[in-house]
Amino acid sequence: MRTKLDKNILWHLPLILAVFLQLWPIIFMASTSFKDMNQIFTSTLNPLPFPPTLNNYVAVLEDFPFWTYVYNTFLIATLVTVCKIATSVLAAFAFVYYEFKGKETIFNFMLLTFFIPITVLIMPNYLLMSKLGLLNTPWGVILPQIADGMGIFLMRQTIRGIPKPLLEAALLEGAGAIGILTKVVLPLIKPSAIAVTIFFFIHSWNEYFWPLLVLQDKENYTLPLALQMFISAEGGSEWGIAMAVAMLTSVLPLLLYLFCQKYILSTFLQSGVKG
Amino acid sequence: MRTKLDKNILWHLPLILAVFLQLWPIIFMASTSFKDMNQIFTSTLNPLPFPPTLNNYVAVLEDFPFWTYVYNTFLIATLVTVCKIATSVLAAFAFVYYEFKGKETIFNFMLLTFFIPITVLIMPNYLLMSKLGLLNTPWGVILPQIADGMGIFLMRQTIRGIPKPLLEAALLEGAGAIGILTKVVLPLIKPSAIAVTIFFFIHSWNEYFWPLLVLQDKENYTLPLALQMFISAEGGSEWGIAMAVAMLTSVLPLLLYLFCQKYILSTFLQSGVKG
Amino acid sequence: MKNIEFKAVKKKYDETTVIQELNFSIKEGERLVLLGPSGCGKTTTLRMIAGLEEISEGQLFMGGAVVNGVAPGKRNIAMVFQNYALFPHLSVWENITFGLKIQKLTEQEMTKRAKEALEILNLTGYENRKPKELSGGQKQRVALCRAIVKQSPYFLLDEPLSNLDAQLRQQARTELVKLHEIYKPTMIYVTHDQVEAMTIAQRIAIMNKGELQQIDTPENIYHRPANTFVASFIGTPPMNLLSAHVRDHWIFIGDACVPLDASWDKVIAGRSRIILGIRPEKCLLAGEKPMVPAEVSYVENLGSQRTLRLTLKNHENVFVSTKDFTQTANSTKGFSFRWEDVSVFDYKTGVNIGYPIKEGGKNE
Amino acid sequence: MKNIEFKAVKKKYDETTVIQELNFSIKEGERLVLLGPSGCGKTTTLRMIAGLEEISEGQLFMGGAVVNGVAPGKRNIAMVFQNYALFPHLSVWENITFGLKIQKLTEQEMTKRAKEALEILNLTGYENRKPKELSGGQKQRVALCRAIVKQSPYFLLDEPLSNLDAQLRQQARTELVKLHEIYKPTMIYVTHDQVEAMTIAQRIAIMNKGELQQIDTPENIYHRPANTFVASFIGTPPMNLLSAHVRDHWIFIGDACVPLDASWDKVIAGRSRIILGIRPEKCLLAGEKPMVPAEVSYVENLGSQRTLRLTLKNHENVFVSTKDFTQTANSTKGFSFRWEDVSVFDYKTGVNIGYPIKEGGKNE
Repeated sequence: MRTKLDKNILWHLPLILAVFLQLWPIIFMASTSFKDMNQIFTSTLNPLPFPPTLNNYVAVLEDFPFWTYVYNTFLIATLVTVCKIATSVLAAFAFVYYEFKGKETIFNFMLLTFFIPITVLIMPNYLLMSKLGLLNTPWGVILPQIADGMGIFLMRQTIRGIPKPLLEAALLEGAGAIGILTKVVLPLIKPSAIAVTIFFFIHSWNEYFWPLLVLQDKENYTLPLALQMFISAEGGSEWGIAMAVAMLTSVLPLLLYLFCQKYILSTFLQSGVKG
Repeated sequence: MRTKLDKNILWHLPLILAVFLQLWPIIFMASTSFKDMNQIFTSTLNPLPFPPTLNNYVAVLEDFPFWTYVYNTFLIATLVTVCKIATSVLAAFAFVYYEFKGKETIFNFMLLTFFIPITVLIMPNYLLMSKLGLLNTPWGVILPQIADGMGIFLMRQTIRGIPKPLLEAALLEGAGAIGILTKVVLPLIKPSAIAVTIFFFIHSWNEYFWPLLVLQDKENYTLPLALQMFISAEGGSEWGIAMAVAMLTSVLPLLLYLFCQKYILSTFLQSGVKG
Repeated sequence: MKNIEFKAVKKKYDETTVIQELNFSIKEGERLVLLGPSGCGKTTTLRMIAGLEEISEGQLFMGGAVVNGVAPGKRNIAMVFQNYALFPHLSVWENITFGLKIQKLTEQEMTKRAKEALEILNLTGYENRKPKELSGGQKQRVALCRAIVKQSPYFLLDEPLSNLDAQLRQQARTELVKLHEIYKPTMIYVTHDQVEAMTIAQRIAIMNKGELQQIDTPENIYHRPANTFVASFIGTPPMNLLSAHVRDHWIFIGDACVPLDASWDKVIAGRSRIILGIRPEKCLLAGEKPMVPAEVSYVENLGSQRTLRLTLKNHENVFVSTKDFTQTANSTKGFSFRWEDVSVFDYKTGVNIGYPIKEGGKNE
Repeated sequence: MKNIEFKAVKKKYDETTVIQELNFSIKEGERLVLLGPSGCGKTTTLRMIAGLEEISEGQLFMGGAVVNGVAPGKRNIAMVFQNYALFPHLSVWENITFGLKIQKLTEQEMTKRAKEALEILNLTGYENRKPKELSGGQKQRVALCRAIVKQSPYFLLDEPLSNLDAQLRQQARTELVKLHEIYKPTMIYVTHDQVEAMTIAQRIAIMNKGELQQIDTPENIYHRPANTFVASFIGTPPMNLLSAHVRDHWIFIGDACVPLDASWDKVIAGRSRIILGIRPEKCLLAGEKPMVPAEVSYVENLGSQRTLRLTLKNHENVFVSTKDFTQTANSTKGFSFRWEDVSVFDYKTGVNIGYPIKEGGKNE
């Protein structure tokens, strides 16, 4: 609507409220991480650090096995992401390209899992990993995550967005299923596949609950678990350091998001491929 | 592709794997909840209970303040849902209908929060609730959740999906912003709004982490917290009962999903409104 | 006076100017068609009248008053959109009375107007249907209906027939004209279809690249195009445009040398090169002694008529439409024309240089 | 023999039959146009030939062999899709050679064919462009190019011109025919546009509601329609269809009584009611003593011609196209026709009952 806009402030209230509630934790985190102990105690809700200090970051990098956690997190996130994107694309292509009985039913049933509490889902997987002897190893974290319903769903949507005549043209030119997948489908869904890959990576990087159950030894911890150690030791004197860890934990996801914003947004927008 | 399908089984492998991994926890949960103690110990991975027993359900409903937890969960989920959908629709409409400086920037910035670990976001909110004296009350759970970035995002997408000529026609007929919102936009986005409402409700119903931090007394617990008590008391003898609680916890979200599948899917598919 | 006047109106998006500088007026109660290829600015012009696009520069007058800042809802305009823009959640009746309710008309007046409009458009009995239960033609009529119940003095239509199939379109054209005759609003109709423009308009405004090319009656637009753009935009096939040299009282087309008609002497005087425009149906196939010799290079049979492509010696093509099927392609040696059927354009600018003052026999 | 033959071919989706029962054949090297309104099954028919739709019943022969179960890639078919279906991530060159690479042609042969095709279609120099950098007309030519490099004996086109504007479409029609003349493949062309059909086809197959209505030359389709559907689908305005009573040697139209031409006696014999079909351009306006008196109720001016709507006493309408602008609407008292310009249809079934055996003067 490129039309006149009443300057009615009432309309902006929910907007401002929503934006504030979304942004407040980030601002708080960033500012606290640059505050020293005194500032935190004297003015907890004051958003600005005077003067800003890097002490918290120095403490984190010196007194804390930060890079071990980064390595653990990165290993798990990378492997999970590679597996998930591969299975998502292949399964999605099979869902779109082949006709088989009960296709829609299987697909819809698969979406069920989005709506079940994570706490419910975790128990059976925990049991399975325990039987397989994978508790307290990165593999125990990775194995139940090599396929992802949301990923299949998003990739199926994207593949369905490819105009059918493109696939039919390839078919008429004599291409088989593998040819169509590699020469037509993959190049066309690349932006969305990249977006979903990033999404998977960030999600896995940030994951807290499942690694917490599987990983018991501190040296195997991922960053979100390590971060939680500070919160549990709810002492106040650790707040600044905790927020510095939080900042460092968030840096990679945020950078990935900022650089790949375009891909991510357009995937969510289902803009798909235009012939 | 309504065309020939090679019956190449290779293509179905990722599909079958993905479906199995998605469905296995649900099947396990359902079957374990109908097993008695002996069965659980003798054949942990055996999917079928012989004979099925309702003992676990009876135990849950008799020895356990199940309805208290249902009430707590329902209260929180309902209030959170109502607030979230109201702010989402209003903010989304403002985002679409009004032109103002930095609109896109604010919007994109808001999406940032999807990509930050929940553990990071929770600390500042915890602090705020503690200052406001709302710890250990349902209000402490509800207050930070009255606006939702994802909800604003989804509603904005839906509202943008309304063909512009419809809004322009209403404008030419002399309708103002409120008229357009109530007479044109709301009726048209109803299916999506219902879907997002259900989504919010299920999400809040299933939420574990934030309520865990805020609610300390057991009588204030929500269902996922109550469920967790069984898992922590990892004794084996409680597995059947835990799964019965899990089943009961999942019943409402699953029913809601099944009944409103059409709305939910079409919202995710961004099918939107067609003129 | 419900007229509309553009005074030096411009429209810019950021740096791009999409409407150069419009100066023209639309008379009260007339049917004006804005015609042009896609991207020519015709829809933008219409939307500026409706208030859906802001005017970057200049002034727009409606009924004598400047309306640049007036909100769309305050301009008292009825508009029919290309895709009809019916509210899908409302019934036909609710769609039609949507604006009347906002205007707070009495229930009685509302019912009276709606019933009348439904009857005129043959929609009685469809009041409770939802738009999706209607055919394309019915949707289009409901959109018209919603526009006429408002009884606005201004009636804007944006390609209202483009989603109908050929048969329905023909019928809808007639209905539209009839409808206008009943209420006599000031009607502005946007289309890219020249047949629609020719048959509906009292005057046609032809636009190209954001500029007005000609505004005149369909008759004059067709027979006396203001420039070569108009000449080649109107007509299927369009007007033949032949480059010609002039020397004394002779003009040279291809390798032919044709005596210049005396009536044209004064008009062409002083020019050595001109562009000669002749409509395909005004070219006469000649078996013997054609004014311009040419070879038939292609024949299209359209059933009711044939289009022959003749190629001159200098490789220029001339299209000739003929209903006369007896003259076979083989016996055609070229074509002739009558001087009263010709338009002449400036060689460089393509602007029409005018016609002999004494009406030389132009049909009607 | 690269011909195509439909033997009792049906197409069903679940319970709905969309193609009733097709029986016809397409000759090697001919240009056949499948014409019909939207939803008539013409595209489904084309897609069955391509193998993109399965055949529910019956047999499809291509080059003498049944191809019902043959995969699309094995049928040796080239196809141009409505939206061109160019691969957006590939350059023009890669698009064109896509199929040749799969066929494992030598690099040399591939380059030779691609260059030749690019040259024919005036695309040399565009090899490295991506589809989105091309105009609509260029995209369409690339799609044609991709089809012809395959040098397939079967060439299928699904409304290939529908996304072009009017001017380009006319030009593309001519190019398409020229292209066919070079390679002479068996060409099946689907369109809903009768002008395209008339100008491109050697034979037209008209379909309606999943059934073949007529398959014949454009000439015969236009002048000798097989039934009233064909008569009213072809022509703008379509053929006038007048219900008439027959008694002895007289026929009654409206309140007029016209002597039946002797040549028609045998054909019409034994019928008391018929439908008389006359093309609008074959109706002659009459000022005095018309064969059928009627009043002018509407005039459309199309520039090159006028369409008059005459209303008979019994409220039937007759459309008359005329180039003659001297006869004014006021002086028109009705119309006349020549018996050799008439088609006659059965009153109930609408089927053409035939023509007098002695060719009575039908043009060509």
